[in-house]
Amino acid sequence: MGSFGMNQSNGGDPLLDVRNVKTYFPIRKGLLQREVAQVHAVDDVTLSVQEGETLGLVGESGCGKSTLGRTIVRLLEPTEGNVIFEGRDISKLGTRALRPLRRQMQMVFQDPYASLNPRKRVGSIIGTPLKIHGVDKSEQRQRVQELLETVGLSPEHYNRFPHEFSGGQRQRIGVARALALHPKLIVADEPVSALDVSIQSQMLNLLDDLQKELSLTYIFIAHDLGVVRHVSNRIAVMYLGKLVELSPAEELYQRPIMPYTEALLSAVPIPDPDLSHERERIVLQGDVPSPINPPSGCRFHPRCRYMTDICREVEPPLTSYGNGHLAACHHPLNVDKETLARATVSERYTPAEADEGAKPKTPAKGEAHPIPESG
Amino acid sequence: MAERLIEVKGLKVQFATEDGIVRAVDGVDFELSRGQVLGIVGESGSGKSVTAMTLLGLTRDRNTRFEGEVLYKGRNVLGMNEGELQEVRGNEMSMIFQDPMTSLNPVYSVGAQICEAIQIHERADKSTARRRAVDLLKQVGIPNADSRVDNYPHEFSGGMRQRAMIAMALACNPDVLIADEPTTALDVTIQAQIIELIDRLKDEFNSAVILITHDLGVVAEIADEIIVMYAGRVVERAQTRDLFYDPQMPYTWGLLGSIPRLDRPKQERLHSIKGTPPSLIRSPTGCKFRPRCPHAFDKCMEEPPLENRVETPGHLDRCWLSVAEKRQLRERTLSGEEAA
Amino acid sequence: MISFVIRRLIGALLVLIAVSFITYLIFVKIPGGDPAFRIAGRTATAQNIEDIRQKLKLDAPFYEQYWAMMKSLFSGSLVSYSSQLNVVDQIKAGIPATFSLCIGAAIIWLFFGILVGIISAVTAGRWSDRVITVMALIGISLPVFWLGLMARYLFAQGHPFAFMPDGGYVPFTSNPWGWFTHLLMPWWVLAILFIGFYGRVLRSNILDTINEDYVRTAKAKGLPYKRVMVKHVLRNSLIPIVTLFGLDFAAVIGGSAILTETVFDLKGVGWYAAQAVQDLDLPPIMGVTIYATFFIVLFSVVVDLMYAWLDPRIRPT
Amino acid sequence: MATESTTDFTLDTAAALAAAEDEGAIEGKSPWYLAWRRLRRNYVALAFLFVFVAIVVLCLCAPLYAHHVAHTGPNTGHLGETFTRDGQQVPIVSKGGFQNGQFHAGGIPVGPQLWHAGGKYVLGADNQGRDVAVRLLYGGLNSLAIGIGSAVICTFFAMVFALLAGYYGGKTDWIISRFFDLIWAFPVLLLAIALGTALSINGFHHFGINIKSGSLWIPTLVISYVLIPYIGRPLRGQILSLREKEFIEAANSQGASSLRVMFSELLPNIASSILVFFTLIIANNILTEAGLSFLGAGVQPPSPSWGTMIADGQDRIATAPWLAIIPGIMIVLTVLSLNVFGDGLRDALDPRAKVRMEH
Amino acid sequence: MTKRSRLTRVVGVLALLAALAFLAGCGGGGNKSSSGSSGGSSNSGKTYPVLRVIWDAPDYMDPQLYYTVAAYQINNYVWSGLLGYKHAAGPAGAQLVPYLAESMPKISADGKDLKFTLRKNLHYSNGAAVKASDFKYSIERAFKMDSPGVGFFSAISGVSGANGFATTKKGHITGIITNDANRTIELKLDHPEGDILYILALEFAHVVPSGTPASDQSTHPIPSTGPYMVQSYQPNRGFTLVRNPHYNNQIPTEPSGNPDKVVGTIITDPVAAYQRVVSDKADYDFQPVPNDRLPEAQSKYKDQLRIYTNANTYYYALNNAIPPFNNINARKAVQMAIDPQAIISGVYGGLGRPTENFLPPGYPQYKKIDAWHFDLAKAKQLVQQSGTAGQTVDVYGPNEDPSKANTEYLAGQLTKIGYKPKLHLLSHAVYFQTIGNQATKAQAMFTDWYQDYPHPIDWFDTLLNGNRIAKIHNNNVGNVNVPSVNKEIEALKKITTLTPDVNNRWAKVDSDLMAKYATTVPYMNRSSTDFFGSKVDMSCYTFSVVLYWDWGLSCMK
Repeated sequence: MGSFGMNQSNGGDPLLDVRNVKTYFPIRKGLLQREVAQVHAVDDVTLSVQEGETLGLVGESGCGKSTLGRTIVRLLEPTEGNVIFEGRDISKLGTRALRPLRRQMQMVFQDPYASLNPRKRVGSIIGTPLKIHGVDKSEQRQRVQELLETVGLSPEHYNRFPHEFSGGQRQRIGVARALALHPKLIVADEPVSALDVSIQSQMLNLLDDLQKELSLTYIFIAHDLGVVRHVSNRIAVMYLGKLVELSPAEELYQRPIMPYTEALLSAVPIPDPDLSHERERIVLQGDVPSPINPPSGCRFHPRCRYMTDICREVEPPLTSYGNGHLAACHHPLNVDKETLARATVSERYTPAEADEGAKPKTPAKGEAHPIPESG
Repeated sequence: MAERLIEVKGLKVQFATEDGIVRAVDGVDFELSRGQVLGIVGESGSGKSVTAMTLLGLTRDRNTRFEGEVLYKGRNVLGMNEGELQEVRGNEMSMIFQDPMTSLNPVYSVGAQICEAIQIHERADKSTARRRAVDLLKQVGIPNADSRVDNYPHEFSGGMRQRAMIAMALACNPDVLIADEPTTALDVTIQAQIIELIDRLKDEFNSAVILITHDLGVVAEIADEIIVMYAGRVVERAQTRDLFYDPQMPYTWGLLGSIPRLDRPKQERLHSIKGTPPSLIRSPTGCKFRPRCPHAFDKCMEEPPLENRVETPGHLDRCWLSVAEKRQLRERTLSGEEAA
Repeated sequence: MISFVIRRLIGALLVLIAVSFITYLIFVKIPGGDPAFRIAGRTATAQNIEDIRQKLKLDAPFYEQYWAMMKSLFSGSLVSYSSQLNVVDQIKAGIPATFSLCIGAAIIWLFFGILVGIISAVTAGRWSDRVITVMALIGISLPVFWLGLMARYLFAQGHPFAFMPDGGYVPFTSNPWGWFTHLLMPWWVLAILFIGFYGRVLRSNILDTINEDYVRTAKAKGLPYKRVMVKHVLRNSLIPIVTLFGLDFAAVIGGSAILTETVFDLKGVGWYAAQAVQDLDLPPIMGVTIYATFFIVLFSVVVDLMYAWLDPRIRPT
Repeated sequence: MATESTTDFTLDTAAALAAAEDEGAIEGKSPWYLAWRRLRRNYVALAFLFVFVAIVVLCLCAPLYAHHVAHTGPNTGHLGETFTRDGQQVPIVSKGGFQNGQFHAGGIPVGPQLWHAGGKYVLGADNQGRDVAVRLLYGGLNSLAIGIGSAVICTFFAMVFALLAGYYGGKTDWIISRFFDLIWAFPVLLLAIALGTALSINGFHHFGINIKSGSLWIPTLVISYVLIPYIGRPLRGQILSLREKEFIEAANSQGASSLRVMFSELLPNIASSILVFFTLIIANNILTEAGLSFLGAGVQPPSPSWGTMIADGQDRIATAPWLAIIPGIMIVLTVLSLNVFGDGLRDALDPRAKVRMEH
Repeated sequence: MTKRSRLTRVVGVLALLAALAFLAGCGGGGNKSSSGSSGGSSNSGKTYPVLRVIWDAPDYMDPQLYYTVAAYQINNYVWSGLLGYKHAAGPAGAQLVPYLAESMPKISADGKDLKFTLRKNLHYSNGAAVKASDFKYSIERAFKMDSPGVGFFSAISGVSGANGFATTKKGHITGIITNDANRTIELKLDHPEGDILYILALEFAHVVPSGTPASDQSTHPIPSTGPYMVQSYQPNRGFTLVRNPHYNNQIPTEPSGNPDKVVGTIITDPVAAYQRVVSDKADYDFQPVPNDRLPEAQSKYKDQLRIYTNANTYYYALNNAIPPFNNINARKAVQMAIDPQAIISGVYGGLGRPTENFLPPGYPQYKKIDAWHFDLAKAKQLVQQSGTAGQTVDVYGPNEDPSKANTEYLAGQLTKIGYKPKLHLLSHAVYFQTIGNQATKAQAMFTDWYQDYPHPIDWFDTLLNGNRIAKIHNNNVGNVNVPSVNKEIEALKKITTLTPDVNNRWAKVDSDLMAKYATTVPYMNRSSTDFFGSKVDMSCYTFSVVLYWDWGLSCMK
């Protein structure tokens, strides 16, 4: 997939531009259903996705990655901020206005069981988007059968029901449905995490092939960094609704800057007993705090092993360390003094209130290599 | 040699269902000794969970048939009556399950559910049991265990619930801890915590562990021995290092090859096992893996026995390919070069 | 918790107002004749009727009439159109019979319903389960008034098998044994439907719960079968039964026992309601409706609280 | 009734089956087909379905029976008349009164004649000399018409309300839920009786709807109205949980309109529940109708219904017990057959579903 | 289900024959108070501790309000008026005797002034003395309470008219002058009224203490003057009467009663009521024995069963004003389509006597009519002749048995002769006001009449006089309007002396309306039952035309 790697710098208008998006869910209580609090599911995230690239979105459950995905395809309306797709702000469009755009963006869901209507035949499930968007009836069947073949199923399966398929096959049906209208962008929300490893790889290969054949753009949401790395050109790490690191894929694995990323990487199991024994595991303590009442300052500070006072008080801005690598941390890892000096607070990716003064000053001691290299 | 705790001999478990007889476990043998960690690996439907539950007699049902023996310290679990089984369960062998949310009773506090086992098995009084429950929660790393002991499961996060499950399983110092996909429903970060916890507690409690998973990566670090199951059968069995560094069964290669490796440069393509697991009602003839195996040949129409075919003793597999052929073929699979 | 209760009570009050208003509209909009004529009798003079009309404000706009009626109802001075008996007093007079009937029946149906449910769930698939299932289904298929008639006919009315007293209510205070014997048939007649229904609901709840993961956990802990069944399976299976019971009990207290009371000539609130409806006598209908709604609403609050108490997951904060 | 499947381990039976299926099979087995396959094996449920169908067919034959066998109408009284049995004239209702100053009790109708009277009074006569068998069949027609009619209306509205409430949520849901609450808070039977009685006087003539008093529409509508929340609530609950399913999100993300989501995605998923509810609510409605008619708030005389027949018969239970017993047995049989079949249907449609009418 | 057994609306049930005696004797005088007859006051040795009766629900237990038999029959031993009826079996029981009054009143020659004197030492059951002014208070109270009985008092001076007490309810009725010291009561009438003494015997004129609230006191028993007092009353459930401790035989003309206590249980379900008595849980069943149990009662408990027929007529009213029954042939057809014997047997279990007269038998004006014979074929033919065949007929009736079945019978017969009846069955609570409203346009309906007072006027003028047709509250529900007969009724109304000639003229009115013009279809005088427990000594059974079963005279074996 490397051949498709898009360099951040070579610009051009991005396919998708997410600007300072916040998606909050109100918590209502009482007889009058007053809003008493908000879940800060996505809290001021800025991203862009170039055509043809795959952006990986990782983080623990509850970090807002799925919400961001749903906000991007406008299953949710952002509370604030803009989602710009092909230069058009779609963040406030109504159902009707969105309909034509739906052809361009599709979603693949996590649960292969819940994402297919159990009462409909496969043909009808995949054919529905065609029907909605007025594709001729005679064409529909043919197109559905093509799609079935595309995702590695037999066209003969046209009249079967979802319950007659295994998990992996169902996920293929989900992909076929997403592809029905030749979308440009596919948001895949944990498409493989409910599958066995052996089936996971089938799916990953399939998605890979499809990208090549159909020049698709993916936003790939997952909690497994191994999987993300395999498919992504760039990776965004989220924590408690915030974007904390954004980096070209390989760079992230070799040189994580944010301690959270480091911890995530070190948690990925390695199917190699010797290496597993050798490597240093950073086991994060505790769980992700509540997004209703996120911690002050750096949201990761209560679990961070490099935490100092400033982390508790000041929210670190996303800082660009060059080469398209951004991170929000007061104590960046794997960064030497010079890089640090050159680093700039990224204007585009940073909340308005942050300025150059909030730029990190002290690198964390020691170099982290969460991933040992085997031969 | 450490004390032999469990010995499974020719275990078969069959369920009668509306659609026919499901041969969920179809001939499984293994042994487990004190201090040992045994990994059982396989896809869904490979019979690994059924095997584990059968060890505790949890699959007993009117529609279930058993063959073979499950010996716990020489006593056949399959032949025990309910009372004897209850003595073994929780007390000598205990189990943690995949989904900690549904595996804890929502209407009792976590503490009460831990105390329950203690009170039953150790005839401890309420306050003793409670004190022990708090200790256990501390041991599994639950902060403020004194107060959290009275919380209900829904007030715990997923990781904490699984810790509570572990505390409950360890409440009576069991000899054997069976963990059935304990991390599948959890985030990777939490998964790491839990695996580490099991590894640590195994030593503290001087237990043996059976760890069931579909992800070989999970067991690589802590297992001593690994059993790979496919369609109800053991297809490969070896010491952990042997299995990882000298896997004999094409299915095992498939499993290993399908994991995206962070420790290696990014592969162009992942290996994957084509097709889907076979029906347990009408399973294929011969080698069960034959329909999905890229290396199948005529002989595979006959089922290979589970035998030691390599130099290392105790490394068993079910594949007709010669060892040399295997070693030659597998590298391509493992590196992901060979696509399905 | 307190705010939850208060909130629920305010909601209950609103429901009461709405219900009473709708009842009023039903009987004002859909005429049952001029109450003044009724009170005045067949030989009344025009003067009489005019006087009564004024007294009852029958010429006032309907909302004023409604308001007047509600005022007099809650001050306890509302009287019926057909007999001038005080509505509140009459409802109070009916309460002992209704409560005796309902509480007794509730005890029977709860006890036997749970028993039946447990037996059939534990023996699921076996002959005893089949027999119980058939019995339960027959139970829920019996029209209660017909069952009552048959019971009276067979057991009370000079028939060869007659051994029960026939109909009527004997106050507990005047004759406890008479109270008991007179209520025995009505209790069972009212309870049978519920026994069948609860038995079936509990059976399927238990069978669902048995398959829950936490029951497997309990077994894996080595708990004895009985303890697993009682503490884990039954306890969780009974939660929906509690809700069901609360609502059913309220409904029965609040007038669902009309048929049973009528068939057995038990002069309870349901009987009074039936009379009132037959006489198209608005004041008692209003009174009984509000009484019944009060219980239904009250019990739905109680059920919510019970539910919260039994199931920590939905405990309001 | 169906065998309870207690084995539910991690094995994915469906996948196992799918893999075992002949790859060439083109036509998928729909959930309806699978349900039918399960139902086919449930002989008890089928037997009771047959009973129900037989009852319906019998009742539909009422006019034929009345005309060609009994030679009388359902409301035709024969007081003071006689009929021929085995060549003898027998009074249909026994004579009573004062003769020579002596009082003689009378008014006892003839009992079931079976076939001794050539098809007349097969099940006896009532106190007005009407043929019970004829009334029973016509009464069945009325009871079934009300039961099924109100079930259709009730289920339809419950479905629409549930779909609207469940799909739109928010304010729509709030309003519909409060509407359900309100009906729920009413003492149901009392409300039904009150409405039935009040309407039976002058009928209903508001909002451009004109229903005459004595019309079968009155009990039908009253019953459907008061029972709407009983189906509406559980359906709403189901839709709320279905709405959370990803396939609904998928439909939304494809730009499906609300109507499409409601009718093409949600409805098929509650269809089996609706079907089960429908079966069970017919049973329930027949019982309710009988209760209302018994209290005089349902079917209005002289039209028979099983409930009114019992009400009429209760005064004659000592001298003519068949008057109350026979219609009662018909109700039990009909309701039981529906209940058993409904139960089987539920087991077949969704063996693990919690389709259950809140009582 | 309630069984309203006695549809009897009884406003002062006056006895037929007594009235005749009165009318014959023509006012004034009155006999000396007769010493007790059969039971009389000589009750020594026949007293017994308790009488357990099953009763129907009384409408009120307040003398100024109640007007049903259920209330009247039990309370005639509780409250008393100035005059009352002699407690005697049969027709003798219709004789008026002085109760609270010392003697029958002195009546002025013009009949407009009546003078009473109260007996000495009269006390209420609470011990208070009975004052003459209490009488005045009681009458005024009836007005203040809008009692249904106030119409009877319209002849008293100061009642009627714009400033009369009936309208203003202020001040006092000027026509009643009382003197507590002398115990005298003087009654002034605007015009002479032949039945005024009977009106004074009505419960509405019973004396209650001054100051008794002018609202229904049913549940707060008013102190009584008779031998018993109400100890407790729970509406719809029961009542208990006990002896009046201050009675001291203060009304010698009234028996002091045999039971020391009467425990009444109100059971409206006739089957349950009957069953109670059969199982000896009660001594008397007020409810009619249900048809269903009549055969059993008649055979098994023959000695405990008594059957009586009082002055009533059950008839179908046909709306003479609108088609089809403005056509005489149509009406005749109905006459012929009705088989009284069939109704009596099928609907009333035999408890009734067929009739074709409007007046009940026993009236001196009664002359048996024999004009109609049940003949369906002929009836059908008449309908064809009348040209009304196939028309719809709105048939009205009450919605409870037996009236319901009765109405269904009518509808059935109408069908048989070629009409299309549409049945409307209504709650008794609204039945009469509905059919009494011209807007209802009822065409054929069930109705009955129990005499208010024993005079043909109460029948023909009240029910069938075309001049009295009203828009609402119409008692002539059939809109019977035969001008010649109307004229005759108006003429007869003015004649106070009932000579045989006058009686014959009344009889002609009956036969004209029933036979010649076939305006109305009478078919039955209904009978009813008294049913007793096995312990009751039936030799003491006293049935009077006014009081029905005289329970005070009952005794036990």
